[in-house]
Amino acid sequence: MQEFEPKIVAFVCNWCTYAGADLAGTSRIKYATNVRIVRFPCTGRIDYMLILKAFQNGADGVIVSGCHPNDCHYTSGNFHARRRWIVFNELLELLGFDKRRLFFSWVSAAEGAKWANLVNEVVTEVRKLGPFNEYEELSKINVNSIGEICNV
Amino acid sequence: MTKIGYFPGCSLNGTAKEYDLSLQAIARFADVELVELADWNCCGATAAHSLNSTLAVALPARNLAIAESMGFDEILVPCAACYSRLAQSRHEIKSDEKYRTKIPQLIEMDIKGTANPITVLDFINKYVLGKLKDNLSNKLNAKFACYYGCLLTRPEHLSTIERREDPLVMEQIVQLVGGMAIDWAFKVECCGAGLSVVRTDIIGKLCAKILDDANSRGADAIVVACPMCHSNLDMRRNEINKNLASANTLPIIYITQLLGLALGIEPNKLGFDKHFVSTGKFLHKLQKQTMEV
Amino acid sequence: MSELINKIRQFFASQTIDLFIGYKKGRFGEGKPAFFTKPEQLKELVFDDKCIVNLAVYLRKPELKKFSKIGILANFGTLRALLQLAAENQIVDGQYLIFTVVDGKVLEFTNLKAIEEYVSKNLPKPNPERVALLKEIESKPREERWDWWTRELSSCIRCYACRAACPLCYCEQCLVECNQPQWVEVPPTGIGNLEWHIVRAMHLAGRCIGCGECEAACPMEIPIGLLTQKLNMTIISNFGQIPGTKLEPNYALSTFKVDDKENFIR
Amino acid sequence: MARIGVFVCHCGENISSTVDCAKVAEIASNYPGVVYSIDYKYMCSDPGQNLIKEAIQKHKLTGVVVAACSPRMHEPTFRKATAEAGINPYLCEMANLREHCSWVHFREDSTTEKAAELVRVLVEKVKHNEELYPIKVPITKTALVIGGGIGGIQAALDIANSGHKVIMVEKNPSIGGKMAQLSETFPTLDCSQCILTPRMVEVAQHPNITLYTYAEVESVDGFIGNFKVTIRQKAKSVDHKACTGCGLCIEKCPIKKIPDEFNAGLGNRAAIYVPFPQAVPNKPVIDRNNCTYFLKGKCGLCNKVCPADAIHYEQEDEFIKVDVGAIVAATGFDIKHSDFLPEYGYGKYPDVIDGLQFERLASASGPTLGVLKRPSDGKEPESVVFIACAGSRDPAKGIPYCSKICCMYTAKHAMLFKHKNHHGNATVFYMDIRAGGKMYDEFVRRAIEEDDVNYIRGRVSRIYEKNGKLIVCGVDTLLNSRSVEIEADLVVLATAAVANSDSEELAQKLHISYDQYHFFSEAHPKLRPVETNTAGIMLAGACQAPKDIPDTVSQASGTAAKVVALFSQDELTREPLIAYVNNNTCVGCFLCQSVCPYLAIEKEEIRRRDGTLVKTVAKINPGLCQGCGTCVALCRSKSIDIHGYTNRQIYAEVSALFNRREYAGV
Amino acid sequence: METKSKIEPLAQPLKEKILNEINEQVMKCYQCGKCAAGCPLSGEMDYTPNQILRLLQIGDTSCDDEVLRSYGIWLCLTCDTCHSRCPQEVDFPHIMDFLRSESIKRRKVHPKAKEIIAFHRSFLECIEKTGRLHEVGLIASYKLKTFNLLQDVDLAPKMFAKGKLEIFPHRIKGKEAIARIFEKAIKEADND
Repeated sequence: MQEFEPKIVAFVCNWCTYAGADLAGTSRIKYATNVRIVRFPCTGRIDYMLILKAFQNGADGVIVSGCHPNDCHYTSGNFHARRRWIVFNELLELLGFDKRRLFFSWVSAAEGAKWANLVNEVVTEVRKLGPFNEYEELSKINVNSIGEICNV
Repeated sequence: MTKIGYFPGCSLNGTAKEYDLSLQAIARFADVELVELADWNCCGATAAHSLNSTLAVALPARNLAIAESMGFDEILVPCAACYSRLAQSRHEIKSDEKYRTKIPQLIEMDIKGTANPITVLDFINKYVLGKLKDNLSNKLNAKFACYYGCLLTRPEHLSTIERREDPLVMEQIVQLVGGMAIDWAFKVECCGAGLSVVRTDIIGKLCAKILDDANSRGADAIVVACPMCHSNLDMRRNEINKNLASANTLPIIYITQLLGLALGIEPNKLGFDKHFVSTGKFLHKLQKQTMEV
Repeated sequence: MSELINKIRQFFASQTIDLFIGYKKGRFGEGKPAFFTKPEQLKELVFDDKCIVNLAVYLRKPELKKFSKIGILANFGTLRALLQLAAENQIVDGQYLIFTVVDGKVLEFTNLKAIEEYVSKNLPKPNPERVALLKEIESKPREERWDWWTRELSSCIRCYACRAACPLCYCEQCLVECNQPQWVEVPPTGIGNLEWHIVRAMHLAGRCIGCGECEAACPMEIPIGLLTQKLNMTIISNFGQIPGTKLEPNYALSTFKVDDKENFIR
Repeated sequence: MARIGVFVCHCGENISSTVDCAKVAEIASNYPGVVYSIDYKYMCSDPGQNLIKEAIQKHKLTGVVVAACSPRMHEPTFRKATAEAGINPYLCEMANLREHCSWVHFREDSTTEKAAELVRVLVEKVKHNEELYPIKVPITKTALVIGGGIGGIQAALDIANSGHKVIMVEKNPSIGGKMAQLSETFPTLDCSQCILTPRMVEVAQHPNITLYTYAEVESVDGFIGNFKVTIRQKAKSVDHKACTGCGLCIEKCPIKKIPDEFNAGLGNRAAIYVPFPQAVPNKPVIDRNNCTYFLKGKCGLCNKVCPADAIHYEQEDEFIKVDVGAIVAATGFDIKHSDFLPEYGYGKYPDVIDGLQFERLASASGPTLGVLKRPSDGKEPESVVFIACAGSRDPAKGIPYCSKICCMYTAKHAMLFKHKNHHGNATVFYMDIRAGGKMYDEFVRRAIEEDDVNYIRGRVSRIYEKNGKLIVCGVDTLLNSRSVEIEADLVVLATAAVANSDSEELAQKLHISYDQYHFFSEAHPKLRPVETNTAGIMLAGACQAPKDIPDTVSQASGTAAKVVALFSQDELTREPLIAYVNNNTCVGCFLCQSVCPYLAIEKEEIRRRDGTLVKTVAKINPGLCQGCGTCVALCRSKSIDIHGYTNRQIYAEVSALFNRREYAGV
Repeated sequence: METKSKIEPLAQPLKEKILNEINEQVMKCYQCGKCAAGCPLSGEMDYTPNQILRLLQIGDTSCDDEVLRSYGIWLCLTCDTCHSRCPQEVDFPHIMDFLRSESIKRRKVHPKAKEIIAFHRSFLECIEKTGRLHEVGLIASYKLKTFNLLQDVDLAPKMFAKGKLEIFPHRIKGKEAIARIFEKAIKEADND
């Protein structure tokens, strides 16, 4: 049987992590092909709904990455993002969402190697977890089940 | 009455009996019961950590475990050297996974690290000073050189003392009892500690510098809070004087003895007769000045 | 009660207010929101611990625009909602005359500043039963939590009663009504329901005043209040901000500290 | 209907060696909406660009996806080509097949698959791209220089001499900075004040320079070319227009024992004072924290004696609003003080002093008129110990960096001492001698060889006082770490150079970044060393990192050149990738306001034709918005969106990520 | 008793062992000498603390050998002055403890240090037997080990007179437990 190849989405900011991924390229550091980068101006722009949408669209893992604290091109977008993530994380935790599939990271424009390592780590970890069936099954729960529950 | 754990350590049973006597007297005054840890053992001292790192953690750990089993979250460890070993052991167990699993097997007891060793200075600050002001019966009108040595101020992660190059905790106590604390240069220098027996010559040299500086700045006595410092400075005077132009007669007294005097406890109940270097002249001077007041 | 009614009568008489929002006895003995425009209606006015509906929810209704000054009989949740609404620029100070009754004594607030002082002094402790319930849920293994919540949420029929009952869900176009793009699936599917309740909780994080109206309004009895409660606890413990206690905006998610925790970030 | 063209670049072999470009082009041709798809060897070459232009015209394309290198590399190139073909340049997007794909993966099927998916994502995005037009903003050709030390002075003069207006703000009562405090300067030993004071006067008299001393920057809004700065003019309590600078008030002031900042605490000054004789402006201010009139409400002696009636106790802090196009931060540095080195008794023993105090002792205008006298008893020292790296290169004390200037000034100090006392003993404890610079190493050698300064390699462990001498305990690591104890009369510590205590606050006002030591960060350590990451704000001198005078002056001139280059244009063109508000759905909660780092979110009142207020909504100031999009993600009702990264664009991208669902339907 | 010294190949430089086993970075030392300047005993040492660190930094067999055979490592009082003032935060006393046990393990103890070890051993033996330190027993055992029979004879009578010496040791109840701690700890050290 073929090994499971996880689908990974990376939401990155233009100034640090996108540039860091560019640097990994110019340095010819090899990493897994599983990742698809979506470019944002800043981590502050990254809406948590988009993370959910990525999972809904079949992502097995999502990376969210931007500038290190104090490095933000817009001075504070990453700080605001970090707060949002803290809250979002707690909500996912309570819901029992499989947070092992959601990765937050700071990767600077100088950290090409860190980016490559991050992708490889994420791919390895998510590969171990297998496909995100839990979330897929969610779309199968529909109105019909309401009836059952109401009858109980 | 508050009860706290008490780890006297080997010295307070032997060479530092006056420390034990005066400490117990102070504790009685402060209405704190010092409950000796049941069947405690030696902390291993320099010997253990010089030769075997596991032993150096395990021996103190047994005492910590005993304190825990007796339900204490505080252990008074009057000897600065023992304190250092107990606190280090607790630190290792709390921070190092390796020891966390290994030590309980070695000592055949559970240990969580909930019992916190405290020094005699912590003890005085927490339990004694608050009650002191209204009960002072003597004003100790003399000059004191407060000597901390090494292990009360170092290493940083075990010490509760601020300003470790120029601590003032003991000075503040001295001032509270009416004494004058001199500013001097050797308060945190080492007395030679563990080399007491093997290289008495080194003790002589190091202690000579300490005594000389205190003497030349006009101290009437040196105040200590560690039996190791005390025994080196007090008992090794012959060896020390070999390094000095003239024999030094400064008495070395424990901070607890000092507090005892201030509270009006009789000197021989505080073990002043047990000193090698005579304390007579010093006590006499104090008495005279107290009477004059 | 008569003291209060007399007072309000006087305010009507002096034309200080032209609308009074309070409660009257409902069919099941519950406090039912009531709108009084004439002093003689006031005999129906009640206020007891069954008056739990958060009346602040009406303040942004267009129907209220024609009234110049409004009196409100507020329970504690309503007081906090008023503060939060003011902090969010939704109500104007001075337009309301607010009353509450504590231990039979009528308290009157002529401005919101007075409410701010009162609320900050009388903040209740979180309901221990709810906290314990949260703890219990949190202590379950992740998979169990996931199953439990997906089962609970699958009964959601997306009636949006939770939204209607919430004094702070006042957007003119809710996110669920956005279809360019369609952020939340409209039919009550598993994913759509999860998304809706995540959106609701996130939108109220740092704003929810904890009145519990959302959960009380839910016809399917889904414990959705737990979600907002959890996020509020997170915000209080991490950022020290308590919604509905300050007149000035102090929204935890639009400020930051350089040393906010980041142990989850690689 | 969307008509998208896809252009897959081989980048020579950079992409095609691991990605099957022809296959990517072929797959892309089947994506919905794609009407043209082709691969080519070098898309950025002239023929490549022509290929795109022709296709745009021939196929009436409504969107272009160039699958090539990183958009950070060639996005401007392809957008320009798109514009030249007659459609809006913002209808062109790039898929990053090189940096994010071909260079980081091996040649295998998954690499080509990924490339095709990256193209698909951008095709979906570009369907939602809108026509955008660059924003043009005018430039106010006035520069604000913060700090009146040698860095600020040099920058201000260079800019002013190029014909532009300069506003200089200095927080002290006089300009001159640290350099004015120095006695002599290395490596030439020329008198610091002799070379500095003419420059100070030039600043004061320059027609293009407006000088605010005893003033601070209160707030900064706006953006490059259009900053709005509020300056707090602290109350001087003296009307400088009326004051003649006669000095009578200073003479009569009864409060004379205030430690003198200019003399590093070694002298005293009055409560009304001019910091030093050559101060610019040479007129006094009242130090309200120490003035009896302000503390107790009586005295008023200065007022009584002033012949010009210039004392104005009732003066209040004034706020001056200025518009500037560029800002130069030249706020300098400070040195670590007092309890920082307890083992050296710094802050405890009066004869353990820092380098700046030594400068004042050695200065002819200093408190001892240039005679080296030690602070404790005024004795002239016979033996002086200088300790380099006192706090620098000391991670344990939180300062791991080298303070850069100490090696040189320590050598200078030792020399100055030896010149004043030929028979005295000068000892320098050092770790390394860092004397890179023109004539620098020669200078240190001269101290050692000609002036017989005893350099000992080793760090001092402690210093204590005994019988009026300072006992310095060190070792000579070049002599088997033999211990060295020196009895000194005076010890001079080359304490660490650190950022000003208020530098963090200023950086936050300026919205510029700073490092962990609170020095301001340059935009690029090598290629943009004088600019900050915030456009229009530049740096000069030691506010960026410890620097000596030549380095500071060079950087200041560099910064001035940057400012002048900016002012050579009349307007700036900015990318239109900024946020905007949907008035229909915005409920005006304004929770977004504080999230904006640029304060670009304003309030807008929506009124009916009859003037009645419908509602107040958020409005983005297009001049201020820099396009981070943090407000977009915060807005609950999705009433804010951002050009270039709109909700629809990104949603489309996310939906198109994997070939699993119907991605076209947004 | 001790057998002839084993010739053991030093597969791993000491500095790596120090890093792996006690997590101290020898390479942090930049040779400023502040430790030696503050050390109360650096005058007595053959190698001062910074010199020992330098030898360790070089990391070849002969330098490591010099360190383990040095007298300096046995003089260290663990007073922590060096560590508390070290700008690079090298915990030298911690390294010293490691070097001492390594020196014994590899049988490279400096001849002059044998007395110090004898004292430590006597001390530990005393604890092993009784659980606590017994000064008379300690001194007697130490004298037997070193033949320094006259050491401190002047102090003893005075100490008796002051009631500071007990002739008979106090044996704690848990002395078997103590003995087992010793047994296990020593066994573990031998296995390293």
